[in-house]
Amino acid sequence: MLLFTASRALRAALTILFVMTFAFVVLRLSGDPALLIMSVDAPPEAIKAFREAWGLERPIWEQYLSYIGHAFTGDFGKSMRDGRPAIDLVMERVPATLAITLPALALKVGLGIPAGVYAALHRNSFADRMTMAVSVAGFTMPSFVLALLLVLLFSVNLGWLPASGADSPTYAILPIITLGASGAAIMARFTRSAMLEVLGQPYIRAASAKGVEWRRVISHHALPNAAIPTVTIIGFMIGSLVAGAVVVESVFAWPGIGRLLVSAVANRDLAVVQAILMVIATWMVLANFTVDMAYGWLDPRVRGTAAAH
Amino acid sequence: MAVRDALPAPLPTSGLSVIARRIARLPFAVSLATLWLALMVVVALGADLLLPYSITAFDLKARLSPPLFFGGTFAHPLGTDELGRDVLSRLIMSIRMSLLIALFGTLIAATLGTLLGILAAHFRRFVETLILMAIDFQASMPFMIIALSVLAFFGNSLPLFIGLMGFHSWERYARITRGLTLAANEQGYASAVRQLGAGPGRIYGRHVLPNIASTLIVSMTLTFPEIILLESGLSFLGLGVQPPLTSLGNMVGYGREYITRAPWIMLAPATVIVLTTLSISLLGDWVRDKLDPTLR
Amino acid sequence: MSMTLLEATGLRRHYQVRAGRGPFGAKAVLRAVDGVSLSLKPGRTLGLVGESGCGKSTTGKLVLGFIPPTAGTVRYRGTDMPPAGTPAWRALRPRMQMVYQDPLGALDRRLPVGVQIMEPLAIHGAKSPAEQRDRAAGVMAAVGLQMHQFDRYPHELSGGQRQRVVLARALMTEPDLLVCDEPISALDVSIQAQVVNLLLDLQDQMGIAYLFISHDLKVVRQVSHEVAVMYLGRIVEQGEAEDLFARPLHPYTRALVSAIPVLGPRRERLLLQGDPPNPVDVPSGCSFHTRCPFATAACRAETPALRTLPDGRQVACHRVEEPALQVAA
Amino acid sequence: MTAPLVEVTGLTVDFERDGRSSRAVDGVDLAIAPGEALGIVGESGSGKSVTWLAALGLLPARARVGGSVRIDKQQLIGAAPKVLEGVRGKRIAMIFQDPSSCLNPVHRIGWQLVEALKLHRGLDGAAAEAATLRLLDQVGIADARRRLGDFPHQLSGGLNQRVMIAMALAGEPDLLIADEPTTALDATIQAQILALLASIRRDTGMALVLISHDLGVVAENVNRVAVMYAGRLVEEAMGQDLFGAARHPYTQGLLAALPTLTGPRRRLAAIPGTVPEPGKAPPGCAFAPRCPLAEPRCQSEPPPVRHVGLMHRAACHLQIDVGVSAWNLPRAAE
Repeated sequence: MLLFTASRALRAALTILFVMTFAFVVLRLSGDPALLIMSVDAPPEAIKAFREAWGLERPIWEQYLSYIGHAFTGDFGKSMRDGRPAIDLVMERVPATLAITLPALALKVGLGIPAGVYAALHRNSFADRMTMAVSVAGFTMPSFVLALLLVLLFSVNLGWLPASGADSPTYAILPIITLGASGAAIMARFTRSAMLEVLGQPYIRAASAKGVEWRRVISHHALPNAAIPTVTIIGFMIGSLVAGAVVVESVFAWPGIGRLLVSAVANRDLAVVQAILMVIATWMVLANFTVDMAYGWLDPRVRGTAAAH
Repeated sequence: MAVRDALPAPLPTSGLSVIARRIARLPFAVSLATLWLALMVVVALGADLLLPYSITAFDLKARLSPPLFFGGTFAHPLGTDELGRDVLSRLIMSIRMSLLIALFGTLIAATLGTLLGILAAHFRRFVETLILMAIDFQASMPFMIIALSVLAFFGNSLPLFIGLMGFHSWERYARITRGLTLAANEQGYASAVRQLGAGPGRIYGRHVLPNIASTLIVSMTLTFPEIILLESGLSFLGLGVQPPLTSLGNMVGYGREYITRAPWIMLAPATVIVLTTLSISLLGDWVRDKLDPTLR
Repeated sequence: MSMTLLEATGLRRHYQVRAGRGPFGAKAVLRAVDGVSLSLKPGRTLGLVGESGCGKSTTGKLVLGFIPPTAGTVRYRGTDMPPAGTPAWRALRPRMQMVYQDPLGALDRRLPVGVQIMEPLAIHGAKSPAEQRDRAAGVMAAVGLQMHQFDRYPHELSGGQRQRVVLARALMTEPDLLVCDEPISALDVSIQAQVVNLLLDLQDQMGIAYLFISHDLKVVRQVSHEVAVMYLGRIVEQGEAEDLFARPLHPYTRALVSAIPVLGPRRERLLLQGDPPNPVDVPSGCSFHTRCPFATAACRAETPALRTLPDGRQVACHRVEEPALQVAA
Repeated sequence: MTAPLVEVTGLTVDFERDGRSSRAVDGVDLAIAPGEALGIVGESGSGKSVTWLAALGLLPARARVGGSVRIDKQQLIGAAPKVLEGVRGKRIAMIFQDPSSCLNPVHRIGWQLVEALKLHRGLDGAAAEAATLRLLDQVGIADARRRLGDFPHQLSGGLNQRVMIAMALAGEPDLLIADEPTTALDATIQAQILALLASIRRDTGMALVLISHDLGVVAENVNRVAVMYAGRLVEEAMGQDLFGAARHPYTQGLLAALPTLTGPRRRLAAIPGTVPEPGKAPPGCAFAPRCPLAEPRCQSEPPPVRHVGLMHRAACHLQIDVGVSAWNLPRAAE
């Protein structure tokens, strides 16, 4: 178990290093970082100072090491818009993003898993077909379209909920529903197929043959096995919470990381983009790490015990 | 030694009757999806012929005119926008643009991924480790974020944007191709042909690729709508296709400003996006069921 | 003619495996094949039997030069086997072919079987398409396929017919050697005899040598001139087929033979305890000592070599000549 | 013959797919006496496993089952789930071909055994653990206490099959159905498992149905043998009668096609043709297309099951005499 944990932790660290290297390489490929980050009309002495600070005159591998060093201390430079450290700008947006993505995650899991399990157990029934139809619709509907339809219905026509901003908790309702609905659809579809796969396994029939009643076969034999692949998709959803919020935050003018990223990309505020990239990568890696741990807990086969052949 | 085998009845040879029977057996939803996609392809191919107006032609007298049946006229069946540009014309050009990007994106992803997958399976060892690491990296970061950072660093241009879309989900093809090729190399038909003395060209070109093609095509029915969604999402945010060019996401993003006064500007392209991705998904699911009966 | 067709000497094939998972897992060596020597004369059949994981299939692939040996040599008609994939290796393929356990897997399901039967000639490009087709027709008749099956796809044929297709493909270049890896295990009982008879007929007509790999002792006895028994990567006993099964000497062979259920009167059974050891962790000394009812301290310490007894039988057992062992049998 | 423990009459199973149905089991009659060992022999698609899955209601919903299966007057076909759950494991236990995939991969061996004990004997806690250890001991698993904490993937196929057998014994069933219990195992392990089954039967007096494609396995382990082909019972007799004096051309063909381990080698008599696909059996005798003696009526009329000797039944239009093989007659020479 210790080895398993250690190997996963190493993999997590490697991924983060990979992302940093990605950012480094892409930045170098795209031109003079000083000019890109400082913007062309920055005063020459500021550019010179920047070059010295980042060691742009030094050999490339030294630059790389220094870049990694800076990145580890959270120093990605200053935002070119208001001159504040990029990482601060990003961190202060985190709570807002979590405020909509965490409830949305609860919605995805709380709605998607029961729907998927129910559909699998009542395969080819009306309820199953409806669940799958809704799930296909949820999968193929882009979030901005869903968001705008919700705005059209609840804000423009009915006037029940505010369309954009973040002045009170009611502003969070539409973003949460938008994020949760499509995720729940994917979750339901995935859970259903995981469950169907498990129900076709020989050990399910063997459990029935043993005399275990059907409800218990489902709860004690099928569900624990179906949970294993389902955890992967939950982990991926946790990991991509921020990514999923990019569009939705923009539609609803919600002041989270996603909206910050969009404006940073539009303005080519590279320091902020890099900081966000690292924050998201770290988050993603932590999520994957947690999933791997959950996997080890749920599935004895990956625990890495020396197996008899 | 005489072997008396029960001979199965010969299959009907008339291609036309086979096709006719296949169509008759299509589920209703799949037929509708096929019709819609056919329409989209016709629109994309014949956009120049179908276009009623230039997409930049202003008709300032008819600004924000509603669609037909909602008080509009035949002059602008889907209404006009704030500047009096014909929504139908813009929609036709957007369909062409979005389908074009999705098509090239899918082809790039499939080609790149398949090639890398075969390389990994053929050379094993170092090459394989490297490709697997790249697959892991790609799969561990949401592509939306990768795409946004690349756009931030490099700025935007249409060829770059299409190339970027091609990087979406290449790892899916690499993974599938590597897995299937390895299986075929381990104990399957590819190993048998290799034992006959065939070189790599024959093994991969004549045997492996035709065998995995159906799986790859099914994967393309997943990638295609995903790229449409990704492209339209980025364009919606103003980070994808740039004016004066227009795409479906672009139109929705623009129409969003007029959601209270002229919702049709946004609803027309939104409907096209949803119907198209839905149709491809339905068709893809159906094809997958047909190709692999064990999935049912 | 007693010239040796195929001679393998001291073949070893080791794999690096991880005992644990992840990059920190301890490395271990899996000895799939660990010092196998065998030789085969033209037109003869050597049967290779053993339980799963004993290395018999790996031996088959080594003999064909399909995978490189960790140590040891394979000589075909007196010359060394070239490395797999090289032009010299490919040029040798028409001489030696393989028949697989799963004929459906060994055939390309997207090509008509006729095209696949002709493929060896297409690869080694000697004949015109018309000549290829003529040759295919001849070979198909020889294996009991009819010409109307030429344009069929593998999935349209039955298991037995598919195995005939695989055989036909292998015979196109008139090879001297066929390695048959469990060729009938996947077939229904009533079909197995068809294929066994066909293999015997083909050998009579064409003088092909077979390396016949199977876990089914009865079938191996039926087709083989000589039989080698493998356990954990080594040959533990080898001898003339009928004699070996009538009078097995090595304790493992005796247990294996006695474990086979037969229709006739029940025989005394030598029941082994436990499972075969993990090939990653082969016991010291005689690798069979952990399950051998006759093992002594010497067996645990020293690996017995494969010795030839006066009657020609080869056995790798320290105690095989002791009267005590004979009595216990 | 004593009153049967289990009686199967006119059992039929049809699988529906895409609106078409194909018959997998076609009117099987069988009876098993208490404590008896019955072997069922057949090739793939003969319906030998489906028969017993149908009896216990373990087939998927798209299977339609007809006829009757009774255990001590209790009808199982169409019975309520509660009734079936009371029979499964308690009266009739079943073990399968691939033991490693029949044990739940996420639960420990001990947990799975305790589940069965709790279900059938109401045992809990320390009593359950003690009973578990006894069961593992009974099936010859050394070091039982340590094995309780193992997961199925940590055990070999042979050990897993022993665990499956222990689990089947938890309910002290009257009948154990062993569906190809050793097919996935090596020869020496197969011998161990078969010896174990024999000793358990000696100790408990439990009846056994041994399903196998291997005539040798069946010959050595049961009293009575039934041969199935394409969903129908073609011959049934005491072991020595069946292997010594088979009366159905199919059984005779199977025996003649089998190589031996002793005696002189002879050319095998091969049955021509192939096994019909499920649902594609011909209207008459399913074996007619491959039978050397087939007559016109064999192609059109299904043969009745007739008594041809003491406790010996065969389904053949031609009443072949004792000692005559369909495969040695001049007509069979091709």
